[in-house]
Amino acid sequence: MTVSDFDDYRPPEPPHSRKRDGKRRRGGSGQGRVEPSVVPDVAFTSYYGRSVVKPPPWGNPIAVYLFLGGVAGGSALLGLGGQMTGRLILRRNSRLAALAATGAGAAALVVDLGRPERFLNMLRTIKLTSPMSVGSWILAAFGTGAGVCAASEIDRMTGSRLPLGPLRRVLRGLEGPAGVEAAVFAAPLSVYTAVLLSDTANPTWNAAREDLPLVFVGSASLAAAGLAMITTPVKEAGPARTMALLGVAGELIATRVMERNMDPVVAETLHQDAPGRMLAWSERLAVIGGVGVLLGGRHRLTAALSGVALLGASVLTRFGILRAGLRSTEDPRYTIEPQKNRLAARRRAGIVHDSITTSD
Amino acid sequence: MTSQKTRDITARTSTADRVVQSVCPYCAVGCGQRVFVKDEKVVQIEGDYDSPISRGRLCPKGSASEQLVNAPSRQMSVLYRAPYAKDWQHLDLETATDMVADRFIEARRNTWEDTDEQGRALRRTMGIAGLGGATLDNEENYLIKKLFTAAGAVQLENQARI
Amino acid sequence: MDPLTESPDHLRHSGHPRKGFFTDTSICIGCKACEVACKEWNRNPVDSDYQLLESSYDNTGELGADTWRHVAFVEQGREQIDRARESGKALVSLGIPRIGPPGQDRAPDLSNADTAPPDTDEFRWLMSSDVCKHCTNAGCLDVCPTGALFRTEHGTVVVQDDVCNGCGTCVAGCPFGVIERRSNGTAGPKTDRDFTPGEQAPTRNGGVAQKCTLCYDRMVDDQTPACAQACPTTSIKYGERENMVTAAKERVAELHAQGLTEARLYGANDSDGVGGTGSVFLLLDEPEVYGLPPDPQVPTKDLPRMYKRAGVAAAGMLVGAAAAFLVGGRN
Amino acid sequence: MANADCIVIQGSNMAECHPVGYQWVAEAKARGAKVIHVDPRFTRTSAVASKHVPIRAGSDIVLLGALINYVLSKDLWFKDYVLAYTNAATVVGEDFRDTEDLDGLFSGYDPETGQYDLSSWAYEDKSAGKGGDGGSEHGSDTSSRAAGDQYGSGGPAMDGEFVQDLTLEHPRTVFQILKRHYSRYTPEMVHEACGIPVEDFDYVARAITENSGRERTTCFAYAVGWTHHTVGAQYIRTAAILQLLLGNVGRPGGGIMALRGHASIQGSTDIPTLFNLLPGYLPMPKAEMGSLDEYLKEVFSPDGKGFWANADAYTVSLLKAWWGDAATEDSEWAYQYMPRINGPHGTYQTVMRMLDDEVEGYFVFGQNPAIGSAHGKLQRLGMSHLKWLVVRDFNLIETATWWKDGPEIATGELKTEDIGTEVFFLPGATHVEKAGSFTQTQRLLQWRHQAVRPPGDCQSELKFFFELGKRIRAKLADSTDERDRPLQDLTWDYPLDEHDEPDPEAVLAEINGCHLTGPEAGTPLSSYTQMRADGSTAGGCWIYTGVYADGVNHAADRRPGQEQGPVASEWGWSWPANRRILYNRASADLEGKPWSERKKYVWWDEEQKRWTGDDVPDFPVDLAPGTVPDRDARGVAALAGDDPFIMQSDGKGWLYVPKGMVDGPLPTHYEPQESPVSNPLYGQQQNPTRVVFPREDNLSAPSAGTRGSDVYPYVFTTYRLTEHHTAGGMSRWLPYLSELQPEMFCEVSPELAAERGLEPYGWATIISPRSAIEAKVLVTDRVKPLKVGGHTVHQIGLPYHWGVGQDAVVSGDAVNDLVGVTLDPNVQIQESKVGSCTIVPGRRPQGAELLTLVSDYQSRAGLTPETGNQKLTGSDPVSGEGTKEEN
Repeated sequence: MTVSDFDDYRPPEPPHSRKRDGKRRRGGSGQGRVEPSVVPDVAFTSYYGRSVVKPPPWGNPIAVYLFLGGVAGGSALLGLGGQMTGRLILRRNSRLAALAATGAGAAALVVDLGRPERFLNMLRTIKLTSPMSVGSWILAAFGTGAGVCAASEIDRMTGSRLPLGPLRRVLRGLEGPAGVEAAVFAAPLSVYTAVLLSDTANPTWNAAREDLPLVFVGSASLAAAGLAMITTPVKEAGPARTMALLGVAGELIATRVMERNMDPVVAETLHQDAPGRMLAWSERLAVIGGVGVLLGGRHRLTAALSGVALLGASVLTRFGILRAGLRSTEDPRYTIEPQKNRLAARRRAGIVHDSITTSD
Repeated sequence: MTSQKTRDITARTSTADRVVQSVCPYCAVGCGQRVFVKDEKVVQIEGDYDSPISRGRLCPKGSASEQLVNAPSRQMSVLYRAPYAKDWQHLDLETATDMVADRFIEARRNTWEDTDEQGRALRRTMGIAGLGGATLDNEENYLIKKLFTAAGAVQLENQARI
Repeated sequence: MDPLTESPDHLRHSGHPRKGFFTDTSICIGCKACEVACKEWNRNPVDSDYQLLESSYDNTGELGADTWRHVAFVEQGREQIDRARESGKALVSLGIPRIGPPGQDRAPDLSNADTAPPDTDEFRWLMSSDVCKHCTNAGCLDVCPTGALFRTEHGTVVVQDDVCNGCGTCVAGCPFGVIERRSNGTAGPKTDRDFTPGEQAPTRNGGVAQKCTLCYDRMVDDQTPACAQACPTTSIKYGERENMVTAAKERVAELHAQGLTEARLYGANDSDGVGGTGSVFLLLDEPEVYGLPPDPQVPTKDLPRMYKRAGVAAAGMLVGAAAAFLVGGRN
Repeated sequence: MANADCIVIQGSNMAECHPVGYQWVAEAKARGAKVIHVDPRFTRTSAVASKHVPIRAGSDIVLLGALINYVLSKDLWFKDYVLAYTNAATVVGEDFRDTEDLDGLFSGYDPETGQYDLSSWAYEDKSAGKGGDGGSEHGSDTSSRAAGDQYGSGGPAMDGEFVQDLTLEHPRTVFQILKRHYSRYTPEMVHEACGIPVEDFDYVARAITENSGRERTTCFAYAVGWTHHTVGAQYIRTAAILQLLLGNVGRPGGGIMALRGHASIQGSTDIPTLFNLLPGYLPMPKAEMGSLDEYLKEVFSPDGKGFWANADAYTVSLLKAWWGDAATEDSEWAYQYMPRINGPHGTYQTVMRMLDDEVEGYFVFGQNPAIGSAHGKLQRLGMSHLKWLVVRDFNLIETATWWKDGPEIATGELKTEDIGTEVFFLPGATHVEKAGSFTQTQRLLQWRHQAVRPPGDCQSELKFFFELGKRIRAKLADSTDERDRPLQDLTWDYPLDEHDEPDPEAVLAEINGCHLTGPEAGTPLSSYTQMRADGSTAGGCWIYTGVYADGVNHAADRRPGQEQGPVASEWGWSWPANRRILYNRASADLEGKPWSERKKYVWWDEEQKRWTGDDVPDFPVDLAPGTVPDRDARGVAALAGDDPFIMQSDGKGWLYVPKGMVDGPLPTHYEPQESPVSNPLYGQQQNPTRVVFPREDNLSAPSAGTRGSDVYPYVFTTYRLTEHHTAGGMSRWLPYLSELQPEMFCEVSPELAAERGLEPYGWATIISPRSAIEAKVLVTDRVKPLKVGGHTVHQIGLPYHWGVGQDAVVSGDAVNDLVGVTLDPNVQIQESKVGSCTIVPGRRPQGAELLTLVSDYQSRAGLTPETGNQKLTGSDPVSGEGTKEEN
């Protein structure tokens, strides 16, 4: 912009807030970022390149929550498996992992609220139309079971030194049913976040609505399994290894299916910039983890390293999906083009009664 | 499921202590305004439906009238800059008014013109000038014109010529 | 209509007719009185770093937490005017549905209408005041987990500031990009005193989702929303939604009769993706020109299907876990 | 306006500047009226008009003159109306020479003084058989230059009886003179001078003529786009001629509507804070008016027709109101207490006097001259020469802070520690913190009630000036100096309320006036017709008499509009006598019948023998149509039943102005002070009587064809935005308004941007002969390069709301720094709507380098104080002289 010698006399312009940068953008994205010409380009039909839909105010804590929710759900399933098959270390570690992940995840969720002190309002009502409401109840229900299980494990680990008194017997008695209860809510906990993302006007997430649940359960499974492979000796980690492999396979396949089912324009957002790189690395790590499990799953160190890779893959999946969605709102093209296309397609098919634009 | 606060919601135009009819201070269309006062504060200014001039409507400036009255940067105390001073100082209103009166009288004495070069009566001072009035009330302009004329200060002007 | 989401007959009726806006952009003079009147009434903070936004005379950019009325400015030349005419004509020839008795529902045939009315210049400057649509099927309301967003007795959609915990789901749920969470970081001294000369008014409701309430507080006292009351040219009209739709239809027919085929309605169709909007617009070009989505859909429309897919996935996970123990248990 | 069938908005950006007033235009348009916007830029008004016609700034008279020519040559004028109600048939004296004869000058021009002797413009007098005089003594008198409104709202006195030719064939009838005067104002000339294509001209011409006549009316609306020129008053005159010819004056949906920018700018001319006027458009006494008799003789002619003939009663009542018992018949009603003027003492002259250290003190109330007056730098430098300055405002406006953060501090021209000016900032009360009346643009007084008390030290002007007067009077109470008598004897005892605030209603009552003697002593006057010249009445402003009739504040009348008819006469009070349309007698024909059913407004009721209708008739209510006054009658009694223009001394609408305008009896196109175009009509480039200030600090750009004109090749025009208010004192401090238009910008066409390498939304520096400012660049098709006289004229649009300072929410360079001071000779208004400049990309230099940049361009153009300031530029400047000798 400096075109005059005198520009140097001026103090630098104050930095703009992120939001204003968003507002400030102009030019057509139909042709990509065009260099400003003398006449502002208005050929692309958007309003100065501004977004049509807004990104939700969801930062990294939400991605962390997506990840931890999956870890918690998968871990609870491993815990129940351990409980039922007598793998006590797996049970203990998974139960602890489930609670820790739930707790940390809930904390991440609360941190990201605009008014964290009102987090309990999440349970003010039950609304089936709101995946966030449904999810909050799932989380609460899951957390209860996972909490009981973990408390019992901690008590055992400390040699029954927790000052529980007569409650210890209750705890022990509830432990088994609680493990089942948690496991009942485990899969919903892992999957509801996919609905939460998809049940929005967000171009990427909404376009991914058919298959995002599958991606998320895959990611949850491989993450929880990966964690178990780190924490649990190979002897007891057999089911975790299998689950990891199923998870990897599930996620890789689901991701591809998801992309194929998405609007091709919107699908671009899964490959662009940082989110695109994250998702690409997520896939690589998942493959590396899977191969690691297959080839060296019985080797403690390899298993642990594979576990780390899988956890990394899951983290990157969650961050990647979240950020791809946030990014997709920045460019109005991802909102406008698919909508125009589907409107035109419906009209071609003779469906003309449902347009928001009418001639009379 | 609504909260108590939601159920109790009401417009502050309804709970105002009084509503005063006024006229927009910006341009010369003369749109009617209603000024809502609560606890001796102006809590809302909006268009007056009854006005045949404006029928309740206001432009952005008129709509911002409340902010004009309650402007965050509004100055509410007298400021005085002494000759050659680098900054303002505070002064009480009484003193300031008195100082202005003294200066008015002195300038009038210093620059009095009784007659022109042909001996015709002028009876005036060209040492005092005034500018303003287009945003003032008729009654205010009247007093200003009256005082200036009686004092012989003829250089009084306003936005009508700008 | 999906039972999960709202539909007109699910609106809570309490003797109040549904209220709405009709924004006729053909008579908007772009004065922004609506923006200011809205901010004054709702005590919304300034939404600006006081620099030009590089968008003609628009310096607020878009609707958001702090700007609940936003006036768009679009400068167009001959080519775009022609395109708008053509797309408007195409819309008519589609036989887009009209509500009302069948048979008389065909608009006058405009396919041969003069597309260049005599007075029109080679250039035009569109201005349009945007606002929350108060959808029949409102995405924000559907996805709100706390019940902070509710459907009022007037059929409008309003946030309860004291209930919302700022989870932000509604922001993602709105297909029009209207609702937004207000940031806490407004500069200026923090104070509770409002309406005091020389003092910065306090910023309320930080961290809470904010949008147009259609002046719910005024409406309960039978007063017109601030923007509609201020609007100098009655470009913004307020009233019973049914009357608004009727007025909109009459106006668009009038403009069509004058040869202005570019005129079209937005949100007047109860069969659209959001079940019709409470705020109806008359536009002079395609919606995206004004920053409006061309085919918005309430996300919850697909929610049953999403739950079903989630169920499949959850079942898959359970099966996978079971298999892991069955298969993995052996090795 | 809502009743108009066609509305021409020219010289005003009505939808932007008066959005709420625009609702009536919108309504008219919705009813099918055509709305035409003539403006250099495509604005928000153009966006909602039926048609936008781009025009070169400063060429409006060519367009309007061509429309007059169109109407006359195509015989489209409203014959019955014109013959009955205008001076078309009056014959002008044989000494008159038109601009057609003298290449742009009228007869009587004196190149020495740069002024006209008006005597040759007079009508032919019946008795004298030749050019009637009555004008000569005005014409030769220098202080009559002060202003046209010197003569009150109705024009100057006219004596005698004049020759008329109702066939209009006499070559010296006003009608024939008009025809000839505008004969070269053709569509082609419009194209050449204004850059308006012939088709567009045709469109406008057809629209206004097809929408005028018995059944239909056309309305014109203007604002400062017309007045801010060196021929500003004549812009309005041209429109008035056109409207009279079309029969659009005094009728519903007709007229010329002035759109004024300030809440009470009408009020501040009615009750003027203006140097040359007293309340009610009575002129300020001049040095040569040594006695009241001499004064009154100048103000009105006792032999003239109409209501101005009673000016003696108005004057004496004013003097009684001000000096009470001291105003006696023996003391000439205290006339000698009045100061005298002997030349123009307008605000720009005052600034020049400040620079010469002749002014000690300056009160500025509710205005921001450091930003809002032309040539901001002169304003600020002028203030630095004052001994003391009192600024009364809501916020610390630039006029209050220039001594520490003004642009001259930055350039080093001023140093804070060297400025000896004492500055008092006194906070003012807002409109809701005081009661009082505003007079809006259609002369309607509306009372504002007080809502709350002013906070802190804030005071109303009423309180402050009352208090100031009280103190001054107290300090002078014991003075024996004769010069202090006017202050000592001044009536200055207004009742106070519990907070010691003077009661504004008491002031309104004084303005309204009351009976002083007789049975009704003390009761308010109900009409100015009750005023007497014998000291039995007092009244501060005769045109406002009636606002307090029966002791009721009618300005506060508030019967809801929805309960009233369209005229809504019970909302507020409009002067004179609560009339809403002036001269509305003209809405009926000679017999008093409405011109048409569709446009009926005021008519003669044969049964009741009185005028009646929707409005208060602006005519003696029982003066029947067809009444012929006595030959010897004077004043109101001299009005005939067909003299609707009751304030004019002959009761007619003036197509030709024999007296009253100092720059010509007919409007003539002159180029602006600075123009890249040679006057295509005459050898005379600019208005030969314009007021120039040839000074080193007020240089002008050379006009087209002279040396250096290519240094400042572009035209800039200034304007306002909806979101701001004039110099920003009431908008740039409000966050809600500031965010809507945060930064100073300029509007340029894509073509100019390409030519100068301007980046959209980048910075540009605009350089005029006075200063250089920077602005963000809005490149837009809303500004079109115009083809004028074969070459392209680029115009640059500059909104003038911003200023350099530190206290406002938003600040920026002030456009008025670019503007020079050159004035219209009639009304002393500056030419700020158009000037010459150049534009370069990038920001302007800071500090002293700014001065270097400006002077670089000045020397490149070879500017001297004389540049552009020669009054005569015609081919044969002596011809004016020659005509004079013929007289």
